Amino acid sequence: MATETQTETTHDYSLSELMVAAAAREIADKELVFVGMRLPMLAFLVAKRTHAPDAIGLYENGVIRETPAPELLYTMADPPNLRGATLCGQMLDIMALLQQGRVHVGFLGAAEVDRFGNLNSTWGHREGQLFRLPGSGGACDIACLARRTVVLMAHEKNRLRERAGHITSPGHGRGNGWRVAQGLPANSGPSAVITTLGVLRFGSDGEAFLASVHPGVRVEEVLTNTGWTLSVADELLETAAPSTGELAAMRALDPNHFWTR
Amino acid sequence: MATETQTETTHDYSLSELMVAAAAREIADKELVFVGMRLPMLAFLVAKRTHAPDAIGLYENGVIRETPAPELLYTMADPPNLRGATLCGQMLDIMALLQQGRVHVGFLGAAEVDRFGNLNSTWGHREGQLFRLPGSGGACDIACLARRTVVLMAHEKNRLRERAGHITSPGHGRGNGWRVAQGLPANSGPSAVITTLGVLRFGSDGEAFLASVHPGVRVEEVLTNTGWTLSVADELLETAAPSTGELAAMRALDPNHFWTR
Amino acid sequence: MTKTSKVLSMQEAISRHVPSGAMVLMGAQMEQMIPFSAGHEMIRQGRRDLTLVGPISDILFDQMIGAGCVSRVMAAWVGNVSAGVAYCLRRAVEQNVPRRVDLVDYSNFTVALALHAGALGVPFMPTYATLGSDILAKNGNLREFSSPVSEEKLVAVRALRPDVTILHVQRADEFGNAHIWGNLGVAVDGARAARKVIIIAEEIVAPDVIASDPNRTLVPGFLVAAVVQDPWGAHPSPVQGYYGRDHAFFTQYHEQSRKLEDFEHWLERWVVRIPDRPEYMNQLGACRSEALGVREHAYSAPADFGY
Amino acid sequence: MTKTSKVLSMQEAISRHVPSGAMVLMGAQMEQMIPFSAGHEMIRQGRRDLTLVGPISDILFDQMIGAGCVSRVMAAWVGNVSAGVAYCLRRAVEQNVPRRVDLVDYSNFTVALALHAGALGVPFMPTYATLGSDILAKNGNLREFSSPVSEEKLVAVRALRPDVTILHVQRADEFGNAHIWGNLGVAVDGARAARKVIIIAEEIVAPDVIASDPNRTLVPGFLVAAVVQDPWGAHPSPVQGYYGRDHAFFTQYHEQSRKLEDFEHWLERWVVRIPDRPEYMNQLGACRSEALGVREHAYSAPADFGY
Repeated sequence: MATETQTETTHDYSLSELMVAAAAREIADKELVFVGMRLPMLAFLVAKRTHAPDAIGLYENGVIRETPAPELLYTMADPPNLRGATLCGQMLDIMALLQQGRVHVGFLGAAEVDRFGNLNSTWGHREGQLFRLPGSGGACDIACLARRTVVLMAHEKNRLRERAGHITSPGHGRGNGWRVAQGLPANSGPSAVITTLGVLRFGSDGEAFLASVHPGVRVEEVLTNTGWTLSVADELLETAAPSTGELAAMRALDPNHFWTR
Repeated sequence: MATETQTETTHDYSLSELMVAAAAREIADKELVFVGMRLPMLAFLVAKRTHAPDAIGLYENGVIRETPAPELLYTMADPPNLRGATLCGQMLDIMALLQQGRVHVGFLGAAEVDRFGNLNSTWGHREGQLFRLPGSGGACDIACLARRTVVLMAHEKNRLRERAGHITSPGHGRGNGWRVAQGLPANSGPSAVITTLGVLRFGSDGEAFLASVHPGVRVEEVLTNTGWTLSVADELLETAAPSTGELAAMRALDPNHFWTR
Repeated sequence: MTKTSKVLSMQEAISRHVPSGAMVLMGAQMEQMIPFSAGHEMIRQGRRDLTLVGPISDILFDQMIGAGCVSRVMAAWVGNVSAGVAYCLRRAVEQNVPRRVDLVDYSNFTVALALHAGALGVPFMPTYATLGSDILAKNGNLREFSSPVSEEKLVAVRALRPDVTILHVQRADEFGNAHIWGNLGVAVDGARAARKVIIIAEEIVAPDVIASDPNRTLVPGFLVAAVVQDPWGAHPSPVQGYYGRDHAFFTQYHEQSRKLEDFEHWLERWVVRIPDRPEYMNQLGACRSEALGVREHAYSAPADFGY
Repeated sequence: MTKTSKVLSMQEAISRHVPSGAMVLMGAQMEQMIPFSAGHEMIRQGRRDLTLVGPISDILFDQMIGAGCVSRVMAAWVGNVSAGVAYCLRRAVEQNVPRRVDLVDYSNFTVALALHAGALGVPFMPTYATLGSDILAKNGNLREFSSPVSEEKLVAVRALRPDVTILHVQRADEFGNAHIWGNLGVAVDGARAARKVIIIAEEIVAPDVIASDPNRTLVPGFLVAAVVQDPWGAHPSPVQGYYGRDHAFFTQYHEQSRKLEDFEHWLERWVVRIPDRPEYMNQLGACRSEALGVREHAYSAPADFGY
C-alpha cells in the first residue's frame, strides 16, 4: 500500500461523506455529468463548489444545470432544480447528448456489481430468495453510453458478486473487448466502483481491481467482503479523506445529513 | 355532362378564384389540413371562413393554427401566422402527425403531373431542355403520407404528361396497388388535380380521369391539352362557380389579388 | 367557430375515457406533476387489468398495483424516489398479492424512444442503449438488428401507443390546449403517441392566455379528449410555480405501505373514502398545503409574438 | 464560475469557425430568422466549396451559390418562397455558372430526420416518407430497408452532422444560451447535431433573462462556439417580435437575379461593398426598417418557475 493505514483514526467525517468526496473527484472541470440521485447528486454539487466549477449537470427528467441548485434536492425534479436551469426540456434532449457520446461521466447505484462491473438493480437476492427492486431507471442507458461510469454502493459480499444475477446495466460483460463486441461505444464503460470500504477500478481486460482502501480499512476486510477473488493494485492507495472544502460544501448543501447520515 | 356548359358566360370571378374555391371544397370540417403556400393557403382560409370553420391548418415550418391568420400571408412563417397560433414547434412535430396518418388532406403544386398522379417539382423541361426547379420541399412527404392530396396547377399539355420526368412526389405510381407495394400507407394518395381547365380524380386503378370541367371549358380543350388519352367520367360535372361567400372570403383575405391575379 | 368545451369532472373523465384493460401512460414528467388525482379516481372506480406505462413512477404505480387495478407495468423504474422501494410492487411480483402483475422492464431511454416512435408514426426507433443488457434479452419489445446504413448493431425499440395518456399540467384552456413548463420528461411524445389524452390542469384559463405563447403549448387541444380542472391534483408531487414536493408524504407512504395491512389502511384513508381532490386537501390540512405553496414567484421573461 | 464570454464580431466568428469546405446548416427556421448577415460575411471572406444544408432556403442559398461559395447543396427546396425560382441555382446547375454545384435532393421531412438522427446520436432514422419517389432513388443518404419489428418497407435516412450550424435567434446571453420562439423548423436538432454552433442574436441579454425561462432555451451555451450580436441580421426574413418580412426585397431580388449581370450588380451593392449589417441597414434606409418594425407587441403570458 502506498500510504500506511491508520486503523484507529477518529474520523471527523462520515463514511458517506468520504464516498461523496471520492465521487466528486471523479468529475473533471467542464465535464458533462449525468448526475442521478442521492449521493451522486451531492457529489456533483460538491465538485461544482470545489474543483469543477464549470461542470455541467444533466438530469434525465429533462434538466441541464450549470449553476448548482440553491437547495437540497430530494429528487431531480424538485422545483429548485428547475428554476434557473440552463435548459428544461424532454428526456430525449438529455439522452441524445448521452447517445452522441458527449457525456463524460455518469453516476450509478446498484444492488449488485460483479467482477466485470456489470450492475444489477432489477432483482435482489437474499438467502436464496429473489426480491424485486425498482429497476433500471436510466442506469442501463448511462452504463451503455457514458464515456465513464462511477458506481456508489455498500461493500457486502452478497452484493459484490462473481456474476451479477441480472445485468440491468452492462459493465465490461465478461471482459476482453466484450463491450465493443456487443456494439457498445468504444471508450465507454465502468471507471470506478466506490464502495463503503474502498475504490475499485478496471484493468484493460475489463476486470475490477482494488485501487484504494478507505482510511482505517484493511485489505483483508475488502477481500473477505467481495464475492470473487479480487485483484489488488500493485500500488494500492488510501482513499483521500474529504478536504475541508469538500466537507464544507456537502454540509452546506445537506446540513441535516439527509443523504449523508 | 351533368350540367350544360355556358361557354360565353361573363365571369364575375377569376380563374384563380374558381380554383381556390374548388380547392377549399376539398376540405371537410374538422379535418387536419397540410396547408402549403400560395393558392392552397388561400383555399384553406376560405374553407375556414365558409364550410369548414373547425378545420385545423398544419404548416411544415412547425405551426398549427385553428384560427385563420388575420392577414394575407406571403409565406407560412410570416409573423401573423405565428402570433396566436395553436402551437409553434418543430418541423418534426408537424411531420409526425402526417406520418401517424392523422392528416386528412394536403395541398401540392407541381410542374408536372402524370396519368397516375405522380408529381414532378424537381426538373422541368421546355423544348427538350431540362431546367432546375426548386425541388420537393415537403411535397414528397405529403404525397407519401397524407390520406388525400390535392394538386393545383396550370393545365398545359407539357405539364400533364403520360409519365412524369422525375417522381418528386409519388402518386399512384404505375397504378393498380403500386402505392401499397412500395410500402406507402393504405388509404393515402392523390385525390384531385385542380387545373386551370377542370378537375381530375382517380379511379380505383389509380388512373386519373376528368371529373369536372370549369364553366366555359369544352371537354375537347381539356383532352387536347393533356399529354395522355384522358378518360372522362360518365357523369361529367361542371365545376361549381365560387359562391358569394367564398368570393367574399378570398377577397377579404387578398384584396389586392396577390395570389389570385 | 363551433368548438365545444372538453371540460369534464374527474369522475366523468375517468369513467368515459379509461376503461378496464386500457394501456395508460402516467408520470410522464417524472417526479413532477404526477396525476395522482386521476390515478386515485381509477382506484375508486375499480378499474382492473390496466397496463401502466411510464419511465419511472414515484409511488402512484405502487398505489394502483396495491389497489389491484394493474395487470402489467411497462416501465424503467417503479418505486419511491426519495425513500426507496415500492412495497406493493414487491408483494404483487413476489407473492401475487393482491394479484399478479407482469413487469416489462425498460430503461428510461427506451421508454422514451418507444413513445417517440409512437409519436413519429414509425414502427420502431433505433438506439445503442440496452445492448449487452438483460433488459434487451428479456423485453420482447426490444430487438437487436443490424444498421441498414453502417456496420453496427443497434436495438429496435418497438413503438408504444398508449390508449390514454394522462398529463397533469399547469394550465390549459377548455379545449385542451395545454401549457407545460419545467422538466418535460416524456410528456410531449407521450401525449402525441396516445390515442386519447386527458389533461388535468391546475388552472383552466382563457384561450387567449394559451395562445399568447404557442411555443409553450406542448399539447394541442385537438389531441385531447377531456380537460379536468383539479388544483392540487398532483400532490404529493410538485407542480412548478404552484406547489412543492411533499417529501414527508412520500416518506410516510413508504412506512405505511411496508405491511399489507398498513397499506390497506392508507388506501382506505387517502383514496377509497375520499370523494375528490378538494376533500383530500381538507384531510391533508391547510397548514400542510400552505407550507407547500410558492414562497417566491419567478416569472419568465416575456417573449414578444408581435409584429 | 470562470466562464468566458463567447461574443465575437461577425467577421471573427466566420473567420474562426467557418472554413472553406465546411458543411454549414443555415435557414433552420425556414422562412423566419434566416442568417443572411452570416451568409453575406462568408461571401465577403471568399469561402469556397461549402456544402449548404437546410430544408428550404429562401434566397440565401441562391445568393451564396451565385457568389461561388458553394459546391454542394443538401436540401429539399432552394428558391424564393414568395416569388418563385432561384436563378443562381439554375445557372449553377444548368450551366455550371459561376461553378458547378451538386444537388442532393431531400424532402423537408428527410432533412429534418437526418438532423434528428445526428442530434440523437444514431446512424439513421426510419420513415415511410419518400418511398416510391425518385428522391429515394437518387439520394444515396436514403436507403430502403425492411423493418426489424414488422413486415414493412422503410427508408433509413442517414444522420447528418453539420460542421457548423448557424442560427439567427431573438436573444441569447454572452455564453450562447439562446431563446428562440415562433416556428422552430429544424433549429433544435440542427444545433444539437452540429459540431459547432454559431448564434446570431438580435439582442444579447443578461444571463438571468435567459435563465428565467429554461424551457425556451433551445440551444444550451455549452454547444455554442460563438455568439454574434447583429440586429437586423436576418433581413429580409422576419424575426418574430423584432421585425417583419420584407416581401418587396424578395420580389426585387427575384427580378435582379434573373440575369447574371444584374445579379452581379446586386451582389456588389448588397454584399461585397457592405462591411457589416449596420451599413447594410443604412443603405436599406430608416424608412424601410421602420415600416418593418413591430407595430403591436404581443407578449407571452408569464410562466412561474417559483417555488
